[in-house]
Amino acid sequence: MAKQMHPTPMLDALESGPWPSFVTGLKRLAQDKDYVVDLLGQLETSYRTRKGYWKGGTVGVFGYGGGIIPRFTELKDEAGKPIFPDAAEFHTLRVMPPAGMHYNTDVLRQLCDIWERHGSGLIAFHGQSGDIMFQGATSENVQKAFDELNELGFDLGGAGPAVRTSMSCVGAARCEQSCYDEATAHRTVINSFLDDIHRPSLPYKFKFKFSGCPNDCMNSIQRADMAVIGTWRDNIRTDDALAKKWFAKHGMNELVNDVVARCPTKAIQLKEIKDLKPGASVSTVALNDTHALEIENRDCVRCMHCINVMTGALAPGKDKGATVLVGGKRTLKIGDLMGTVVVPFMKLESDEDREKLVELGQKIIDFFAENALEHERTGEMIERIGIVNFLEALEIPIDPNMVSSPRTNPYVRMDGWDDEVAKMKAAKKVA
Amino acid sequence: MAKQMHPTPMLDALESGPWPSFVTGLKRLAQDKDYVVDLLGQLETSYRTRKGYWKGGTVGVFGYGGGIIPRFTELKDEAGKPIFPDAAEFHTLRVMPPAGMHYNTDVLRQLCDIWERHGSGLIAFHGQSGDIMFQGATSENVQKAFDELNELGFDLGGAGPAVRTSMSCVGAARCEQSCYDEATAHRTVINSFLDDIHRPSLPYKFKFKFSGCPNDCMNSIQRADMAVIGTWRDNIRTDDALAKKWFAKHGMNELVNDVVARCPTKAIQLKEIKDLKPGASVSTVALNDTHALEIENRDCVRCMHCINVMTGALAPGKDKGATVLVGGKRTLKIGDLMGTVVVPFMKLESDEDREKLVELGQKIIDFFAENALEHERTGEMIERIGIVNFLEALEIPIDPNMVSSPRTNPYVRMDGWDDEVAKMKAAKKVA
Amino acid sequence: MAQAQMRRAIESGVPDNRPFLHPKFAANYGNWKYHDRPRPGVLHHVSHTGDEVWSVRAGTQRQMDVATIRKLCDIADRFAESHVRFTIRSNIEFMVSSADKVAPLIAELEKNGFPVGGTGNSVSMIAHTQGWLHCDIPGTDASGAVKALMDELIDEFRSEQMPNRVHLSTSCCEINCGGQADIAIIIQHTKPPVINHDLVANVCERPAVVARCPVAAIRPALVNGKPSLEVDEKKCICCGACYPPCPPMQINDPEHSKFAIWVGGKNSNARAKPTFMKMVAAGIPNNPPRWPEVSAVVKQILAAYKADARSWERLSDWVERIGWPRFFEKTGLPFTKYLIDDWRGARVNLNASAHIRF
Amino acid sequence: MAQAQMRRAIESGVPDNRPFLHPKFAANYGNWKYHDRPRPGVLHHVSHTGDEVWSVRAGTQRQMDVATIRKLCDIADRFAESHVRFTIRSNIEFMVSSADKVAPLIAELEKNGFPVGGTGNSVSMIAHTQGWLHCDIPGTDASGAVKALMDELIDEFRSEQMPNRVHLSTSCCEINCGGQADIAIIIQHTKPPVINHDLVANVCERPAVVARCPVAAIRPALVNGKPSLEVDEKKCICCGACYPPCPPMQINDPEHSKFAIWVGGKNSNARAKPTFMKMVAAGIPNNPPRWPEVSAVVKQILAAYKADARSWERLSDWVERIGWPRFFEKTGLPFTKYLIDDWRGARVNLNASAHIRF
Ligand code: SRM
Ligand code: SRM
Ligand code: SRM
Ligand code: SRM
Ligand code: SF4
Ligand code: SF4
Ligand code: SF4
Ligand code: SF4
Ligand code: SF4
Ligand code: SF4
Ligand code: SF4
Ligand code: SF4
Repeated sequence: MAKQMHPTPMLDALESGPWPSFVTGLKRLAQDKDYVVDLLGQLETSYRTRKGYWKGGTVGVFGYGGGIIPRFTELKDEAGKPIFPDAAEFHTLRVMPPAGMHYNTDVLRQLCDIWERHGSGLIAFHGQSGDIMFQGATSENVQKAFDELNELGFDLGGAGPAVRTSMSCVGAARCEQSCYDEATAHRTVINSFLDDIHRPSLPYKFKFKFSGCPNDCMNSIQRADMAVIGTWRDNIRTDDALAKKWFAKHGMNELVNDVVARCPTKAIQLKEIKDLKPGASVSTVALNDTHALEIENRDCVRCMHCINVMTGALAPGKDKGATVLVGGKRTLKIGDLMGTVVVPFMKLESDEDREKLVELGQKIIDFFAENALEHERTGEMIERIGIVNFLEALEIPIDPNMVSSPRTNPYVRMDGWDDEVAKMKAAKKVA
Repeated sequence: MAKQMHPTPMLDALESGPWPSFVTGLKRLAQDKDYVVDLLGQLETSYRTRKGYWKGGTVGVFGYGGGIIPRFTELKDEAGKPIFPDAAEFHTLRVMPPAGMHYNTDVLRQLCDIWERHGSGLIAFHGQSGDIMFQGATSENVQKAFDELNELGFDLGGAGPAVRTSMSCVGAARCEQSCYDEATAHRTVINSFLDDIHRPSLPYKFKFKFSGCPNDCMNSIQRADMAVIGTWRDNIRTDDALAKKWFAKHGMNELVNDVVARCPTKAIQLKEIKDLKPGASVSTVALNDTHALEIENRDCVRCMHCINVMTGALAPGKDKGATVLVGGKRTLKIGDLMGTVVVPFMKLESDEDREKLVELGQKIIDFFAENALEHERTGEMIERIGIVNFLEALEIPIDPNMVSSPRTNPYVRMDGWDDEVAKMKAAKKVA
Repeated sequence: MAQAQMRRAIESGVPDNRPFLHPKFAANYGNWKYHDRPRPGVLHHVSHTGDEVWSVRAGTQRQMDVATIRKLCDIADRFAESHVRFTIRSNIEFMVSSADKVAPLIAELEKNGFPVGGTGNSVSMIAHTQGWLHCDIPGTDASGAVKALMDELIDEFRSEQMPNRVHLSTSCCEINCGGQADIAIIIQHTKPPVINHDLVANVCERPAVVARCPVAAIRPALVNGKPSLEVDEKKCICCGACYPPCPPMQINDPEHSKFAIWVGGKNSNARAKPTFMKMVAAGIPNNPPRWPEVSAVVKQILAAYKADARSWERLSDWVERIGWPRFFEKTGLPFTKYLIDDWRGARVNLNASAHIRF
Repeated sequence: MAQAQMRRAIESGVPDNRPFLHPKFAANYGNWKYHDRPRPGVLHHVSHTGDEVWSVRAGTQRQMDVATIRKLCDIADRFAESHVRFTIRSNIEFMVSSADKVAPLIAELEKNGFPVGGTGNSVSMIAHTQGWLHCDIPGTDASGAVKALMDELIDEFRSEQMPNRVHLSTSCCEINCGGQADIAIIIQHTKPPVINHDLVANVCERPAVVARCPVAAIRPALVNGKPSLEVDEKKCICCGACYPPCPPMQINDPEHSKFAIWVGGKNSNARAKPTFMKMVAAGIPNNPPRWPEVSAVVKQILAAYKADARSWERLSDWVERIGWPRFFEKTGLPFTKYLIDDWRGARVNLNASAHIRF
């Protein structure tokens, strides 16, 4: 039985209503922990005054430079003493999850036990970067908690100017759209940069994210310095049986309005079976005895839409791999940036393929480390130096898939044009 | 009979081939004019050396500060004497055409006679800004030519940092798409700014252009500081007889692929007549006894496409007027700029309506004169100061039709939000 | 020496997920054929071998006490097959290998207060951030605002009645750790930072702070004889970027840190390319504990979208079709000058065409 | 005083066009109903009153000698009704009020070397500029390049076999008075200006020139003791903007002033919003008198467009459908790094999506 609760009329208002309440959870913890009693006291104060009361500091675990988010209270009385002394320190451990965020109950219970012993008992599954966030430990207990978590097979994630914890979608484990083994790629890449995770020394943070297909369930395009998004090069696969089942259920109107008309490039056409024009780049699938869909795969931009609607009846091709985009991030300080294509396609099947992905990441991070200004992300760096300089430094060949349109502005010095054309032609001959 | 021709082997190569040859024309003039003999000599030199040989200077007519483009030869011998002395001066008079560039043969012949007397005999119908360009007169003859042209009812156009000559499409005179009287608007507006045309004193050039509908046959959006583009507010008009005629000729496939599928906002649907849902904002037109088109005019963005394809069967509404866009121009010095919407709709039927257009132009030019930097166009000025400041200075109310999307960036100070909302609500109550 | 005794970390990195995979996932890894949703909250995946697995999705409060997690483990052990996973939106998924386990599992989850849903065309759980609970720079709370809003949206979480999936996010400062979303709820400061000049000299690395300001509004200055900083309030856009590196530049304000609502962020490549979200409402008070004004605006937008969008239209697709003038009309939100972009490259957001809707 | 004797201008401005309008135009002003094209080069307009008018369009060389103009007047008087107009592309139009006048008029025009066409889905006359004939800053000629190209495209002018109308422009320097077009042919300088330092002090207002450079590459400098200018050649993008205000900064070069080709500029609002043109080829030599290399590239592009675009697709619509990778494939043009934008806001031209074509 812990000390007496502070009155929390405002937080109490968050206990009613049907959605699970974190306040109820905290109160449950407060039954045993003075720590959480005082945490609730400070949080209630924030609710009342509409102010935050945490400040940062320096707390870490032995051997690492990052992975802990230290929090010290600023809510003090006139003598400078914490008003809620038991919650004066409330540090978070960022712990990297298994790819795809799979667990069994056994490991979850062990994580709970550790955190009940050394921390507040509050765990977030997961932070927006993917970490399991063990929220609330004193400076003293941080190392203890880490040691036990680490023994269980877990390791700290990133914080500060470091490579950060990554996320990958459920992908191959359950999803029919998966175009590569997200989990293995994720683990292989991240575990190649552990030093850059644990010992922050980059100009600023660097994030990888892995989505198995262009649905991008990991939001990688807007949030990753390097986004790896699955795709395929050959034709969309088809299954007549599932297509007929779909058509029987949904009918012609839905087919036209939801599938054909929504293809962004008009690559899909509704046809009578007798009018189908099969060809090397054409996929066809029968809807009933008379009608079929015909897809010109050279016009398809792999947006996923038709495949999403008619799952199984249409499916990504077999020649799978991934597109790599660089430079996504939030607003600071030139405005939100989406990642943009730097490698239109790479295979990701074998260990060697994945090694190439690691090498690409390494090259990008090296270039970033050497060329970014302090507190500048990859996207901002590229904006400043120009994508072409970036690509040239990385020795990545230019491809029109990297642009949504060629230049609309004549302001460029181009006396190297002929040389570039000659180089390109030579390269093509070799390939 | 003029002096002997210089050899022009390169220019001669432009006499063959089926397209009318300006070289042949020049040679014809050279038969009578030493002036043109030497012009050909200099031009041939340019072709040979791939260099231009004209430089500017100051030549004008009495009372005006602009409208003449002076040209003096730079092709001189070692003693500094012109190599082609008879063509040492080759000035152009920019003369404003009648709106829509209509002529009768009588006036054309008179223009020819004047120019044969005082100039080279070479006339361009028309320059890219719309002027009739009387190309090639000596300094001495410029005034003489102007006096006669002026007596005939013509006046000089703009050059330098001035309001420029304008263009309007054939529009109401012949075109069924015309949404206002382009010629009257053109003439009314331009003739209100003659002082700003004839006595250049703006920061830089200012161009008006007038197109009768969103087909924008005058390319106003990319070339006019102030573009006046016809449009309408009510429903698209329809004509069953013409629609049936069109359908009988073109058939269902063309209807679907060329009309329905190309509507940028899917405002048009193909329907069975029995399924039509008429309504206040709906236009319908029968194609045969069973099928019809249904247009939701609230979704229509007045792009013109369906009306273009099925001219007469579909037509602009009756509540016509114009959209005004500001800031279009070429590349110098921040890149090509299209005009952007500042007045989504204004009526242009009565003299009072046109007076309002003149007032708008006046306000914009006044603001431009006071606020633009030297050699800065309206588009660049707006880019620099922000469209909102521009609109507020002009007291034009904000409208979501001015944007293709609201802001994607949080970087704005907005403590005036509540006041703005209150102002808007008050304005709505008044309206 | 204390340090010598300390345990050296095993730099094991990302753990192998194989031991945690549900057996059906492991057996059919990379070999799934299609899926359907027998009911909201349930995904049914079928593999090329004919294997089947049902995943039942339930909402959580993300920041969970150990009792809640253990309760979820109990349910997983008794009603499912002891394997769970979390989604990117902090929903939990229970996997079972036969259809008849689905209903009892759902019943047990609901009985214990875990709403089942969040799949397909529902409003899923809100991606959210730290807020007053933990962050050092928050203008508001996150978990509380999310709890209050999810209470109101729970029917939409439990059903699949939206035109397409709806993803929400909240963020407790303008940095926006919550990210782009169909609807994003983000603090927007409206006054420049108030500087505690006594502290600047000790706490802030002044050149770094100056460099951090996106509009170069900060100058080093001497205030009362001490080195401090000074803000050009005309330039300042109240972004708060100076605050993390220099806490004496207090940007948060109980009154003037407001909420803005953004719509139309879409990250998937389905149909159109990914789109940035756009600000459509602002000046909404920061009103704990339940932020009713925020919920009201979000519900207004959701109602208009639900009523008017066609199937498969995400929020951005819908507005793309109906246009922004109609969006503001249908949601009843005011369009003010502040919603016109004026930042870098703002011109691309202006209407450079005669495409107008009346 | 000489001036006192001079005639004072009548500031009459734009003349009234009513006296020049064809009578049918005047009578049906603002009252037209529809039109069709009985054959290429002929527009047939019908008014709401049932009135009809036929307009026959013919190509000219724009820069015409008076004999040519008088010839056109003769034809108008004898075969038409003495009213003509010029189009924005310097084509001339003859109006007649009965169908039977059309064929003889066409025959007479063709006989006199004026090709009839340029309507509908044809390649119309090229919008062009002054060049060596008159401008003070040209890198090439305009009329000559246009004559040479129109000689090659005349069949496309005379017929309507393109997917949609095709508008071309040529410009004799990077300023591009010719404007955005489906295909634009524009001088692109490739070397910084060569400065004649002896002349700068006398001829150029140095601060104005410095201000004119879009990349701030020009600095005032003392050269041989005289005030002159200096160009940072690393920064210089060879745009030539410094040349008009300062002719001693010679940008034109017989060898290094090349041609670039741009495609996909569309000004009409039909279907998509207006689009900027994009550079797709460069390094093309400036080769008078007939510029065969320019014609070759233009014809390559036109051939690909004609073969592959669907009806009503303007060049920009076509590429929007097939994508840029395919455009370069089908036209056989090389895509080099110079075609990737790096100017202000260049990021909007990058592919911020996983939309890829294989
Ligand atoms: C904890 C977390 C929010 C959450 O509750 O989930 C979070 C919390 C903070 N973020 Fe974040 N960010 C978190 C995910 C993100 C994401 C999402 C992502 O990674 O996909 C983003 C957007 C993506 C991106 O990187 O741009 C994000 C963009 C930022 C930024 C802006 C970075 C930028 O370049 O624009 C900052 C500011 C900075 O780093 O200077 C930032 C800074 C912070 C700091 C460190 C505030 C600060 O500067 O002191 C916050 C610490 C809070 C705390 O007390 O724990 N946080 N932050 C997320 C990390 C948990 C985890 O490890 O799993
Ligand atoms: C479980 C999860 C991935 C994970 O590893 O955690 C997931 C799983 C699936 N997603 Fe997703 N998506 C998940 C987050 C996302 C996100 C990111 C997010 O939520 O922030 C996105 C991008 C959102 C955006 O565009 O801003 C995302 C965009 C999609 C789409 C594209 C939808 C669209 O039309 O734009 C699909 C396709 C579809 O709906 O059929 C999709 C489809 C799917 C499918 C149907 C894939 C499959 O065949 O199994 C999965 C079941 C979805 C369902 O809920 O019905 N998933 N999906 C995530 C569940 C989040 C949740 O709990 O609500
Ligand atoms: C005569 C002229 C206006 C003038 O006052 O001079 C004119 C006249 C007509 N235009 Fe135009 N347009 C004329 C220049 C333009 C221009 C500007 C240009 O040529 O530089 C444009 C914008 C070009 C652009 O987008 O970059 C233009 C974009 C259109 C369009 C939109 C085409 C599209 O699909 O994008 C139409 C609609 C159509 O084709 O049915 C159109 C339609 C028409 C119609 C059919 C209007 C009508 O109903 O009478 C006229 C007959 C066109 C024909 O040639 O078949 N006119 N038209 C111009 C003839 C130029 C020439 O000699 O070739
Ligand atoms: C004659 C003409 C080309 C033609 O052969 O048709 C022309 C010729 C010149 N233009 Fe132009 N422009 C002509 C229409 C245009 C247009 C088209 C238009 O008006 O619709 C444009 C693009 C629209 C625009 O205004 O942006 C145009 C954009 C320029 C520019 C770039 C302006 C800018 O702000 O980016 C310059 C450079 C300057 O003014 O500094 C320029 C400058 C010039 C100068 C004065 C060169 C100079 O700076 O010395 C040229 C004089 C040539 C001469 O010897 O006559 N000219 N110029 C056109 C005017 C004829 C007429 O009055 O009808
Ligand atoms: S990103 Fe693609 S592969 Fe991954 S879970 Fe989503 S839909 Fe499946
Ligand atoms: S995946 Fe390809 S074919 Fe299917 S809708 Fe997207 S672009 Fe069209
Ligand atoms: S702009 Fe419109 S009204 Fe004017 S000529 Fe062209 S189509 Fe006709
Ligand atoms: S004019 Fe309107 S209805 Fe017709 S195609 Fe354009 S947007 Fe669609
Ligand atoms: S959004 Fe801002 S306040 Fe909230 S967690 Fe992220 S950094 Fe902290
Ligand atoms: S709030 Fe933003 S704009 Fe204002 S001073 Fe701080 S960093 Fe600069
Ligand atoms: S494009 Fe350049 S060279 Fe040609 S007329 Fe215009 S300003 Fe002169
Ligand atoms: S050519 Fe252009 S970039 Fe080079 S110095 Fe002159 S103005 Fe500057």
